[in-house]
Amino acid sequence: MWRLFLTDAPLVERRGVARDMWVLGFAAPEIAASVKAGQFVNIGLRLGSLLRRPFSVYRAEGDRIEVVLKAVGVGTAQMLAMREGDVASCLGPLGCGFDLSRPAKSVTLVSGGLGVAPMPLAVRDARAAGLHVTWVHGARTADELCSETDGDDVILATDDGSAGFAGTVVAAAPDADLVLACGPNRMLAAVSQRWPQAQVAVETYMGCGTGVCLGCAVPLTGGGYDRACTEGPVYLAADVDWQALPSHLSYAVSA
Amino acid sequence: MWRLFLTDAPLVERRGVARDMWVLGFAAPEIAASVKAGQFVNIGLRLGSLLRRPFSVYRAEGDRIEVVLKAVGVGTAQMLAMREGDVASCLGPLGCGFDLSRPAKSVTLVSGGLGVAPMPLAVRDARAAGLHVTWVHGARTADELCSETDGDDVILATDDGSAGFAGTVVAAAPDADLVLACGPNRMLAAVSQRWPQAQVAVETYMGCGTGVCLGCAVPLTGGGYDRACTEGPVYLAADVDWQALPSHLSYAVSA
Amino acid sequence: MTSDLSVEVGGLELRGPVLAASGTFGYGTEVPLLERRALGAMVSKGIFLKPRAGTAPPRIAETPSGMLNAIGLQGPGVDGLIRDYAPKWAAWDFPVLVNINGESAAEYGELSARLDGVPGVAGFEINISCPNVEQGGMYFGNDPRAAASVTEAVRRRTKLPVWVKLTPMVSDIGIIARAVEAAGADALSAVNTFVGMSMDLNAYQPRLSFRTGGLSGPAIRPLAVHLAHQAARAVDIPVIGVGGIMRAEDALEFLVAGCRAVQVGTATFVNPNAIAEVHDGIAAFMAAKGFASLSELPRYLPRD
Amino acid sequence: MTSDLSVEVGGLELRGPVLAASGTFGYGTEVPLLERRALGAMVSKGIFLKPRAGTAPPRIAETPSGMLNAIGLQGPGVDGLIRDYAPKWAAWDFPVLVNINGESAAEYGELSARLDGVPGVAGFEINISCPNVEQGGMYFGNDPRAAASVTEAVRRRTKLPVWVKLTPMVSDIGIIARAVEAAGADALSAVNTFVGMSMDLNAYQPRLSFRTGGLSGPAIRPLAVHLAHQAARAVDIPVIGVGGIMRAEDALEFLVAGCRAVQVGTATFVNPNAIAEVHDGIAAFMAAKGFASLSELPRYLPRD
Ligand SMILES: Cc1cc2nc3c(=O)[nH]c(=O)nc-3n(C[C@H](O)[C@H](O)[C@H](O)COP(=O)(O)OP(=O)(O)OC[C@H]3O[C@@H](n4cnc5c(N)ncnc54)[C@H](O)[C@@H]3O)c2cc1C
Ligand SMILES: Cc1cc2nc3c(=O)[nH]c(=O)nc-3n(C[C@H](O)[C@H](O)[C@H](O)COP(=O)(O)OP(=O)(O)OC[C@H]3O[C@@H](n4cnc5c(N)ncnc54)[C@H](O)[C@@H]3O)c2cc1C
Ligand SMILES: Cc1cc2nc3c(=O)[nH]c(=O)nc-3n(C[C@H](O)[C@H](O)[C@H](O)COP(=O)(O)O)c2cc1C
Ligand SMILES: Cc1cc2nc3c(=O)[nH]c(=O)nc-3n(C[C@H](O)[C@H](O)[C@H](O)COP(=O)(O)O)c2cc1C
Ligand code: FES
Ligand code: FES
Repeated sequence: MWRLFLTDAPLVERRGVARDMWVLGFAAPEIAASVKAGQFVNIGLRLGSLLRRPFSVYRAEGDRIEVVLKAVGVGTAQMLAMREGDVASCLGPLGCGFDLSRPAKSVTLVSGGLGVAPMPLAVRDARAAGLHVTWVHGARTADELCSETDGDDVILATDDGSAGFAGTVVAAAPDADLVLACGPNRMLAAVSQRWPQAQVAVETYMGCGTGVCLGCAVPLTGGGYDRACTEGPVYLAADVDWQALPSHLSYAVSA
Repeated sequence: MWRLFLTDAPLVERRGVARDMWVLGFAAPEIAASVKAGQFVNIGLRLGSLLRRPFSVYRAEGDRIEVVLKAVGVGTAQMLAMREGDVASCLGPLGCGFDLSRPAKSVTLVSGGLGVAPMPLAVRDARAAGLHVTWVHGARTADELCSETDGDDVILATDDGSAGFAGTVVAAAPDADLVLACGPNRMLAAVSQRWPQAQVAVETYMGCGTGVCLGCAVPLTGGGYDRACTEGPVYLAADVDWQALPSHLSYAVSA
Repeated sequence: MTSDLSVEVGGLELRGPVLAASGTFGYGTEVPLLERRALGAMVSKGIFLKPRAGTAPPRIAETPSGMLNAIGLQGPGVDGLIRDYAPKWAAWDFPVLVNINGESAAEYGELSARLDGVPGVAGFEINISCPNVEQGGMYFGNDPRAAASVTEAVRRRTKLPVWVKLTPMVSDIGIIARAVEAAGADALSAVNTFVGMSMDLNAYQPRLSFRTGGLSGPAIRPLAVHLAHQAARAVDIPVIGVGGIMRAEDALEFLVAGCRAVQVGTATFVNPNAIAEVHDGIAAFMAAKGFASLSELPRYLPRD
Repeated sequence: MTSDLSVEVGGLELRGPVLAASGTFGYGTEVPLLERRALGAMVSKGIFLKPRAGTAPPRIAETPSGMLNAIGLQGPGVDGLIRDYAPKWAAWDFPVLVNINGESAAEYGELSARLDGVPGVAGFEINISCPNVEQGGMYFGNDPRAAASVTEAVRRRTKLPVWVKLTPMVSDIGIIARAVEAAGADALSAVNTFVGMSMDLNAYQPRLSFRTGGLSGPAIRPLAVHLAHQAARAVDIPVIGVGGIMRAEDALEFLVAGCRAVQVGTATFVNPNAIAEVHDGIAAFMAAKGFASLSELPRYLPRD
């Protein structure tokens, strides 16, 4: 049985890693000590929106976890308005992470935009498993590329060609065996075309993050729905019914 | 026609004036320039409760207004958690203030607890009108007395006798002609017994503060209801039906 | 680009789709700050034939993202309204509708007859959330026959536009909507407040002296959008969405859900310029999407 | 002092008045963190006879102080429940009620018969917010006859406690409450979610794939307190208050308004320890006021 922690975590660091993209560091020792690549934390602010918001753990070091985000709505805007010392309630680690126990010599990480989020931990865990790491990272333009990509090989791609390969990460990536991917659901659908066996971290709305609300339904090719927060958020690409998975999400709480 | 201002006012000062009682200063130049004693501002915080909260203007100097408060609920607690530079939306000045144009040589201010709130401005306006000022201020205990009382004569009173007169402000006050009073509605009811012609500033719930919701009903001895935010909050003590005015108020918003 | 935000609603040409909701804008004369340039129309505080004192305080209580009110329709009665307010309205550049109330269909009818032809009165909004005293205090609003009879009583006495403000406290709002449409309503306002209660844990009593109150504000918005949408699907006359609109996006939800216009209520308490900001935000949205007029805004109104 | 928080509710002795609401606690097996010591009872996620896949995503949307959900009663059906969950419940130190659902009165009856006597199943909560497929899809919950017939169908097939979960989407909740009491209900849960809708301004469509969803959370609390109070005034069996409880004060509002116990739903999503915190807060309130047991808490239940 995994252990879950609920902790009031003070903001201890904030740094920019791309245009409008920020890393926030929180002191959350138990989560930092136990989180695996691909797992997430569910973050709530006292005066914020009612529901928590899920974020992949970006890094975990010492007593600190980091998440990476942009302001896309009320919740993320409020998080970015936090000052050092302000406290966020963190619930985690949640979900099943990437599976690096499969026999392989190398791993290819494929990330689009904010899909960088689970990758630094994936690099850590892959190295610990003795794998050669290639990280293919893409964004719309050069200034939207995350500056903290890492790995034995790093390949960058931009839609407008302003840096690296001109085109999508899926087109830019070399042939690969073990593939871990994260990014917009549309990108993941393309990943599943090329690598049906890729492990992909999907995004859905989440009510609870803990498996009790059934709000985070992921439609499966085999029929029925899984819970992204519990059976996921990492899936074999071929298992997800990409047609039925919403690609545009908005909680749209206001006032 | 009076002028009303709606302004985002940054917190510029905070100081303690009694146990748990704080003065907050906000930069709100237009309100500071036009407010009269007994008027109030309606303050809203962006992520706070839905409705604004009314506060008497305590002082106005230069481009700054001050309010005095204790944490009694969610709204006031949140205001006291503000840091310098944080912004509050201020709407004001609202309501009719004290009337100092009546023929008199001296004025007696009677305040209980947070009822100090409109008095520093009353001192200012009374002095400008050439009046001799006696201020009678009371609280439950010595450490709850506001430290910023002012006037030609100052009389203090405490319920437990730990400072000044042992008893209520109404009992402590000398005979007086022109009386301005503010404090709990129960205290004002006692004021009205002794000085039916006193001008008292009453508290009610307020929905809008601007006269449009009719939520701030003050029951009148002559029958019917007035709007505390518009015809009030200052009344002739004899005009208010103290039996019918709620003495315990609670908005009780939570979560 | 500048989009045309004018709309025709139930017999009135309005310069914009954002209206002031009854009881939240007084008689329009109260506040100097309120921005009027963007106001499509104003609905006055509800009145009865006779003056009313209203309920005892406390009259309001705040709840999460909402407020309860029990004002008790305090007001000057029709004579006071004709004397003190209508003459001012006659000079304004937007129409004013009077929100009318009664304890019997005849009383509604008489009220509209008294106001018909008074300069400054551009139309009526019938508040059917009143108890029908003749029928044992049942609400007009959740009985299709009673709602229709009130509508007819008013319709017979005036040529001015007649709107009906629907109550949400019904099992099927479509039935009431169709009944008042058939009885001659020109438009529907959906919806009035929801009945709620809040308890004081010191007094072990309701916080409001009236015990219950009407819930308004953002808390009710998803419920109001649903009811306004259901009403819009049920009738051919225009529906005006009301409930929890704080900003332009909220108003656009109602418009996309099939409403012709919207009313803003509680938001004005919080932000006296709310109506202007909602109006301007809709204009900005329309311009950004390239819609030349409100008729181009896509609506979601399946007829199944 | 320590107050006694135990209560008897509709045939069950509970160690505390704070229960887990159906659909918000899964089958009680999901989360290691959830504090169980303070749990009075758990109501399982609603099930049907047959397994159900549930609705397509998006299934939830946040609204001011609330959330909409349209899960579509995804679940394993009665066989899966008996196989996978009931055996675990049998070992727990608090009772588990099964929230039962059907498309006809007969289906509800059969479901309760299948579960009657299964170790771990301590009672039933009938969810009457389901469409009655035999009667053209009208909801059981807003027709007193249909609500009573479902209650009777279950009552006939089991000796276990039968609670009925009322829907708020009715004109007069007292009528439904009395009908199901007469049909043999041991207690009432009031209330289920309110139907709401939220529009996506990019797609010009509802945010939820099911179009509408049920509104829960603090936004509905004043409405739920009122309905639970109305139900409690209408019947003699105990009423369990549900809707928007986040902390002890909120639960106390329901208790003071006449409820015997409460259920906590959405709050558990936000704070997995919400139930324990509500329980502890009630205990602290009781102790501070000097009430030795819940029966001493003053209730506001005028019978006029
Ligand atoms: C398992 C998981 C891990 C995630 N990890 C990260 C991360 O590491 N960094 C990060 O920035 N975001 C991450 N997300 C998405 C993040 O949760 C949302 O961006 C966030 O909830 C938006 O909240 P908001 O209040 O700012 O936006 P809202 O006001 O709620 O919505 C505004 C916009 O946010 C987007 N959005 C809202 N909810 C979601 C959602 N659940 N998933 C995707 N997009 C959404 C939509 O594009 C919408 O238009 C993750 C989501 C999941 C499910
Ligand atoms: C014209 C006017 C001027 C005021 N001036 C001041 C002032 O200068 N300083 C100050 O501290 N307070 C003042 N008040 C009271 C102040 O507005 C309330 O204390 C405040 O609204 C409480 O908000 P809350 O969210 O903290 O409390 P809530 O959580 O809303 O309620 C908690 C407690 O606050 C009290 N309370 C709530 N609303 C009111 C209210 N409208 N009036 C009185 N008590 C209330 C009740 O005792 C209640 O138990 C004034 C009120 C009015 C009407
Ligand atoms: C204080 C107050 C008074 C109201 N008075 C009336 C009224 O007199 N007649 C009426 O039809 N509606 C009245 N309403 C209902 C509003 O017009 C509106 O339908 C409701 O508040 C929902 O909109 P909102 O959430 O934007 O406030 C009143 C609402 C409030 C808050
Ligand atoms: C995600 C979700 C699923 C629910 N599923 C059920 C259900 O299966 N059966 C039922 O009777 N009520 C169900 N409910 C209603 C809750 O039990 C409760 O009545 C409602 O959410 C109001 O309480 P709250 O505001 O505390 O959440 C569900 C609520 C939510 C939010
Ligand atoms: S988010 Fe609630 S079950 Fe997954
Ligand atoms: S507070 Fe709204 S009229 Fe006075």
